[in-house]
Amino acid sequence: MKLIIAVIKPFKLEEVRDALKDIGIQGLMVSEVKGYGRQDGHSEVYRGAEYTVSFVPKLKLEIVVADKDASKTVETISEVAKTGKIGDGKIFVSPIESALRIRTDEKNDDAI
Amino acid sequence: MKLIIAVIKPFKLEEVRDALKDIGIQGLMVSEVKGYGRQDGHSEVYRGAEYTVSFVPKLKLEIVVADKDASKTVETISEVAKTGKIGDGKIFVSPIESALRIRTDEKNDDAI
Amino acid sequence: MKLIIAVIKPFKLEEVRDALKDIGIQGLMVSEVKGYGRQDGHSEVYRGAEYTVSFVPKLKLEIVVADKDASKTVETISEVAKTGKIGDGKIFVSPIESALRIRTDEKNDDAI
Amino acid sequence: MMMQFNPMFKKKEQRMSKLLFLSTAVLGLSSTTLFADGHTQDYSESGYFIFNTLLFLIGGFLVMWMAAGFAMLETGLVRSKNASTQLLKNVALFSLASIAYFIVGFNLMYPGDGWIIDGWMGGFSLTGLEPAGVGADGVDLTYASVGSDFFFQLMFCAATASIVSGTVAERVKLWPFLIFTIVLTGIFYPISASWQWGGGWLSEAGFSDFAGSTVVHATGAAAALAGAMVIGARHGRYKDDGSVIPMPGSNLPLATLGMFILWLGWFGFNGGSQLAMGTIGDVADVSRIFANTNTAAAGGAVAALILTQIMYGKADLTMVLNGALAGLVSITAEPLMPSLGLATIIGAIGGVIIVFSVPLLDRLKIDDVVGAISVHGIAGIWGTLAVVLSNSDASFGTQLLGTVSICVFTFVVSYIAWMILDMLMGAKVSEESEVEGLDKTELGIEAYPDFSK
Amino acid sequence: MMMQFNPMFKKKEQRMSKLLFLSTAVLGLSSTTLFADGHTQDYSESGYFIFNTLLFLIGGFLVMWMAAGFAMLETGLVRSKNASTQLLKNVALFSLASIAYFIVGFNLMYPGDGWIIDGWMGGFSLTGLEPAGVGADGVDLTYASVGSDFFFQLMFCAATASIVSGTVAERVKLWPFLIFTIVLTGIFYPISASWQWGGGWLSEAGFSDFAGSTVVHATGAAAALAGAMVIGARHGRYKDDGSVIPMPGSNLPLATLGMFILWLGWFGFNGGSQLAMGTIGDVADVSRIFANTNTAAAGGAVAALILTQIMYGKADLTMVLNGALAGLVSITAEPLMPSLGLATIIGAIGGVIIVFSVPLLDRLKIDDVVGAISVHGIAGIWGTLAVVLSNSDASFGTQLLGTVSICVFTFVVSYIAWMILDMLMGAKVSEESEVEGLDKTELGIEAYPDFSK
Amino acid sequence: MMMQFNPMFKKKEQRMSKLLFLSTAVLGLSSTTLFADGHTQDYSESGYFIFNTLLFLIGGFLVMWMAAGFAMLETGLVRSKNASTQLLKNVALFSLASIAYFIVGFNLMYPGDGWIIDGWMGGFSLTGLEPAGVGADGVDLTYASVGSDFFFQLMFCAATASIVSGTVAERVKLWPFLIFTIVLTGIFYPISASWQWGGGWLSEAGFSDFAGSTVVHATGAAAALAGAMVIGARHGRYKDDGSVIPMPGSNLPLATLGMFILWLGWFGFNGGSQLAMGTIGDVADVSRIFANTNTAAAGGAVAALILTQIMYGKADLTMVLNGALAGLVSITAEPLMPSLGLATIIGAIGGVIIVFSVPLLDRLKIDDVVGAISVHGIAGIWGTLAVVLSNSDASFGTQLLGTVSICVFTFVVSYIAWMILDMLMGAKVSEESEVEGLDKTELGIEAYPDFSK
Ligand SMILES: Nc1ncnc2c1ncn2[C@@H]1O[C@H](COP(=O)(O)OP(=O)(O)O)[C@@H](O)[C@H]1O
Ligand SMILES: Nc1ncnc2c1ncn2[C@@H]1O[C@H](COP(=O)(O)OP(=O)(O)O)[C@@H](O)[C@H]1O
Ligand SMILES: Nc1ncnc2c1ncn2[C@@H]1O[C@H](COP(=O)(O)OP(=O)(O)O)[C@@H](O)[C@H]1O
Repeated sequence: MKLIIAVIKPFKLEEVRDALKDIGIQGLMVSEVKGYGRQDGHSEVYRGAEYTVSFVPKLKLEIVVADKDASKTVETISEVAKTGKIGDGKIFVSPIESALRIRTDEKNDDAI
Repeated sequence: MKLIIAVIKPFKLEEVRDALKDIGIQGLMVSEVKGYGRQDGHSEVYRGAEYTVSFVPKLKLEIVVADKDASKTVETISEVAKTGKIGDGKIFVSPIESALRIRTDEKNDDAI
Repeated sequence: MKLIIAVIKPFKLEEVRDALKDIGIQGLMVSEVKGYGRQDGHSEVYRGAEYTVSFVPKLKLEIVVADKDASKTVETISEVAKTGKIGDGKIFVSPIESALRIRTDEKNDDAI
Repeated sequence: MMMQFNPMFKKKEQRMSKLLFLSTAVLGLSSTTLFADGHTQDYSESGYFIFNTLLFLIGGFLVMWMAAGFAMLETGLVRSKNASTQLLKNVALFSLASIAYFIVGFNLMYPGDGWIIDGWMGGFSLTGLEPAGVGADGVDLTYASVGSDFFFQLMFCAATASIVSGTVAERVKLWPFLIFTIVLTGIFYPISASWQWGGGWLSEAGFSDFAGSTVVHATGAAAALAGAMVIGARHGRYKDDGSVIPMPGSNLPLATLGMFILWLGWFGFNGGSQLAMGTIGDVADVSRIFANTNTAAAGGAVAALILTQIMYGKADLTMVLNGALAGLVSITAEPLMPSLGLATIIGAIGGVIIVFSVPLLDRLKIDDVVGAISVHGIAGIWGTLAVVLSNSDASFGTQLLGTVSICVFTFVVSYIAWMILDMLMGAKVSEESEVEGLDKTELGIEAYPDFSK
Repeated sequence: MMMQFNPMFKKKEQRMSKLLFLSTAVLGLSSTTLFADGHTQDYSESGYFIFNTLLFLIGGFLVMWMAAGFAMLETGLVRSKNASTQLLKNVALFSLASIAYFIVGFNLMYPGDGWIIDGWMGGFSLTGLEPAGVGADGVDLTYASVGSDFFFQLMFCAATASIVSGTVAERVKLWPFLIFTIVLTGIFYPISASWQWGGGWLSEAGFSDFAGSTVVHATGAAAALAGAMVIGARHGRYKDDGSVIPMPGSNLPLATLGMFILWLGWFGFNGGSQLAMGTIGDVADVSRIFANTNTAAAGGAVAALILTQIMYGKADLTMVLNGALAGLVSITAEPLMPSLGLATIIGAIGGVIIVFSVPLLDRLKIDDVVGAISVHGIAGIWGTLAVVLSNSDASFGTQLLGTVSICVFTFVVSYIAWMILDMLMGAKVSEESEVEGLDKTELGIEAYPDFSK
Repeated sequence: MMMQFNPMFKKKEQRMSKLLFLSTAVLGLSSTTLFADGHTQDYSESGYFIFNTLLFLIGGFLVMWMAAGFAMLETGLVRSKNASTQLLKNVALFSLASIAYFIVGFNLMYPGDGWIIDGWMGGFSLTGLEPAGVGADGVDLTYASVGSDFFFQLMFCAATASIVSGTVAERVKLWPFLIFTIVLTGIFYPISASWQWGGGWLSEAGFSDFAGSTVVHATGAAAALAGAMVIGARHGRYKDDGSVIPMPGSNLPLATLGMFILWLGWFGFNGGSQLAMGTIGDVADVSRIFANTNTAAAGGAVAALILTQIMYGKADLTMVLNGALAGLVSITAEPLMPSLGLATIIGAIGGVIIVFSVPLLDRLKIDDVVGAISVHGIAGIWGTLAVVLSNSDASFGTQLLGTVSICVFTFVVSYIAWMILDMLMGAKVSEESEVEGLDKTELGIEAYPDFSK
């Protein structure tokens, strides 16, 4: 199994979710992160003092999928989350050694 | 070492924490996530418009443990977090290559 | 590539960020977590009832780097985030199999 | 270009018809001519009535504002997953109290000659106000307009219900709570209040409760206590090993705002209860009351501040909020007679009381989310007894009789009402609903949907 | 040690110069001597003026407080990413309204003899107040001080603009909105209001709108509707398949606080519109108005509560808030004449109306963020027509004429103004700006920067 | 079924004993008979006293409400990790000020004939009010009841302390701050205020400060400045490279609510400072003051809005809030004499001032969390000098003398007090405590525990 970590622009969430459902991905988790990359904050003035907002809010999706589903998941997210503008985000893939569904004790691919 | 990623129902946190302490797990981190899986949101009416709440709030635990402790950690969480109702969550295990305790520069198993 | 997971004290964020920029790390994400380890909460009185705050707020950094940059990244964080007091946090390293920049479809090391 | 004398036409038509009304009314009674006819208006007759009515209107809107204070205090002290529900309860209880008091409460509380059981229970009738444009012959010149009086008294009734909602928060079901509110504000409170303020047996007995330490506050607390006992504690609040699990309020700025609103409203609560300000003595008394009310609140806050600092090593904000309110409740039975110094001390003792009472109730496993039983009940009884410190007309025995009889009555009827509601519809939400939060299960609407929780 | 008679020196110099003023003023007119010269002051002449002025001052500050109510209500009902902008709009609109009403609005609305087009359009001039220390010969003894009247009327004008900001929230650009506010409060509102309250053609026609269900509320709603139509809905609000995507308010405690503030302020709004309290009849009428205003709000809240519970299975807090406000708007055209029972029913019908009107507007793809068009517009028209239920001087035809003519006028001129603003500077922010939130793109400041969103 | 004349029994016993009081009091002094004996009450004697007292009561509760305004403003402008502490400080400072002013402040400030050093320092004694049920022979008929005056003046004293808490937020230790509050409100403020309002040397010199631009606001700012200098800036606020690190306020809706509360309260602050409303001239003056106060706030807000938009490209909400408050402070020294136009301009200049003053203080590394030194100090001095624009009795030299002498005095004694506190107990929390947040280290209670931060 693979853990797919995708960082996306927050307003793309609903679209990505719908697209993943369409290709049969049946679970994921989302959390709020702040990040930087090429898109590197912006400067604001607050009460006369200039400052840089160093981090841009993003959403991080974490999705565990069976090995066979990994590439199509990555592709789907990539397509839907793309705006072509800086800050679209990244997708990383890392290995998962085991999975367990707490409710039923199903294991690995069955647990996803 | 292993990274154990457990998604659980929020109200189970204290119980899981206590159980892990009991089996000697000495550190972890928790973050708030929203997710879906089999448990797939529910519909509400807001000001006369029906809509679906797509994500369910969960807690994600991340615990790095020595290889030998991995399975008992998974088992303990699984036991304590189980309610038998949909949405109990999942536990994933992935490999960790190295660990470092910032304060003391201890490494790997000593750092956990 | 490696995923570096660093748990640090919240007020160290800006310093760590600056140090990482200095060594050429061009992207990362931060999220808020609560955790415990050696530093194990503290007890408070609320309306006459004593209780234990079980979790300490921390920040989690997640940074994907090329294999060659992994160790210097770990070292840099470790140096800058160290206060020598309990609760300084930990750094874990895990493998990443692939990376993709959504905007450009660049892959792996180019995507970081 | 500058306009000096702007002839005002606003709402001319109403103005005109009013003048006609007045001419008739006034001409029949007074030898002075109306301003419209010769620029004079005699106040020797109407002034007292006007001033008193104005006092009720100002006092009334200040006490109405306390509804917002209770709403904010309580919502700030519940966990965010129950915040929307707490808001809804507060809006709904105030609205239902307004209607119940108009339909039955007011006349039940002030029966005049219409007692069903003399001195014990008044009669049932809708509230009627004076007709629009009433004249001197249509009003009681020694008092104030019925409309203003009703408005003012209504707010006291609603406050009683607000007290309950804080105690039983985070677990009571919406509709049983609202039905209890209707019964409390339409029946229970008016009956016990009639004993004193309606001229009933307690007032005959010489009981003294200026603005309602017992009649309003301890009454609300007794109803709340009954509710807390019937419904039980929040899930997970008391562990088997006897330890108490704190469930910290989610929004302390809101709770503090609520406290300040209540503090402000209390000037209307106590000051308006002078019932008159049309003479030098009355208006000076109202001033005394304002000053004493303020200093008692200050005393309560400072006492709780110092005490929690000493006892726990850290000052406890929520206790300080409760302390200020306890100071206010304590002075409410007699805000007029004490000197500033005595008022400060009476309030401070109120503040001390709650610092001990709040954990005591917890030890008894009576789960009072916002501390209302301590603040309004224990401090309310203290305040009622403390009347004897400054008011030589009051006797300890009668004060005790009054507060005990009203508290017991309210507790018993409330207990029965809660029991019936619990049997009929279940008064408490399910454990799962508690864990998920009432906002999700009862209302389906989060209070702060944009913030993660 | 205790000080009984504290000779007060505070601001002695002002006090002294004032006494001189007064002596001159009073001595010229009255045979009673001033207190400083012999301890009496004759109120047969000045009392009416003083009481009325006091009513305006109290009423005025209560209505001013409604500006905070609108700000909190609206900020609580927008998403947190637009909250700072909503706050800024509310502070700015109130400030700009204050200035615009002083520079043109007030005299345009109350032209006295200075109409440009008789009964239809007043003249343009700065507002001037009576000089400091004015005497009896410098004021209209049958009314109240110009300063107090201006202060009171200004608040109504500002309320009109507040209504608009709620509807067009989360997407209108800051400056076009503020420019619209200036035009609305300086020109549009004063003109249509002059038709009725300035003694213009509508008041001649016999239209009756006591405190402004139409003159203020429906006017604001008409301007808001025009804005909503020109600017369009929020991005993503209406899906192509006809479904409506809710965008829940981010802070319901704040919204509820706003509602309570408005409820409180409404006593000033309606009560102050009696325009007098210096006689028994007037002050008793103000009391009736307070009582009726309160019960109508209660009726509206309870109606929305019960209806949403029945229709959706769960009570809807935001609808209950809207319901209470709709009750208030509904009673505003005639808060004096109805009995408490009728007032409750009028308010309740207002509450029922908005439960149907809010989703109806959504079906028409008119995106009204806080429900202002329903609350102030539909319920405002209802309230205006409901005058005939209790006021025998009012005819249905004239009421209809009045509300239609004012709404149509305001809608048309507002629509034109919004169109011009849209052409000149674009009234709506970009889609990206909407998605990121106006706080980031328009202001560069987050409302809750410490909380993750 | 409808009840027309409801004989009221509420609190009958108090009512009755009061009537006895009154009969004695009134009969001894006046030839008119009491209403109870023949339905008339003579107001030629008591009316002035009643109206003035009422002004103080209304003004007083409005200014009391400002305590909530300061609490909300400051809590909204600190980071959430310090919010509970800021709340506690505000509740505690108001409470302590209430007690300190009663024990020493009031009589120290208004010594009457009891100066220790004539015109410079009054005496020490507890405040005593008139006895309950006082009659005409027990009061100063040309003024108002002592209770109402004390109540009103107390609120000004508390406001002074509130100003300080905003500046030194997020780093001052709780107890040193509270001890400073006691000294400031019990001693420092009463002394300097006595110079002017107590009839001391400044008032003799012809200084004019109607409601306290200097006596209250600049005084608070001077004490705050001293505190900021002794305690130093927040950790990390000023970088070595000269750059300023913003620490954005955590809850701007709360801050905006605070601003609105202050705006509302200011009508009491300035309007009540007329000290009388029992004559046509007085009540018309109060009206002028209300109108001018409102328009000055509007001017300040609009000026800051336009200026920040131009200077930074984006309007700055927190500056607009400060701007409105600066407008209010600026008009406070003379809210009566200016025309509406001049008042708007005076307020607008106040708004302009703070836009420059806030970053200037930062350049001087004076860390003022909420901008209080600029708003209350710089704008306060501006307002004091601006008196000469409309009040021909005031001279620039005397105005300068007054504001400089009070500011210097307050600054010096405050600096000494802060130094002593710092030496004795350390005035500033540790760096670690700052980083973790005072809520955790000083109080052990989070303001928003449910939201992640
Ligand atoms: N090396 C990295 N490790 C972890 N997260 C990263 C890394 N680089 C970028 N990110 C995340 O991806 C987001 C988008 O990356 P960015 O470089 O700004 O955009 P783009 O991919 O369009 O060049 C960042 O805000 C950050 O949250
Ligand atoms: N494939 C997945 N990858 C990541 N997280 C998942 C995945 N499937 C489920 N989850 C997380 O686990 C939670 C519970 O899963 P769900 O399927 O609803 O319950 P159950 O395990 O009882 O069937 C989800 O809300 C989601 O946060
Ligand atoms: N085994 C672990 N797995 C995951 N996170 C951990 C683990 N141990 C510690 N942490 C995280 O690191 C933080 C600091 O660890 P702690 O042991 O308290 O400090 P120190 O490293 O100074 O001994 C904890 O609060 C927790 O968030």
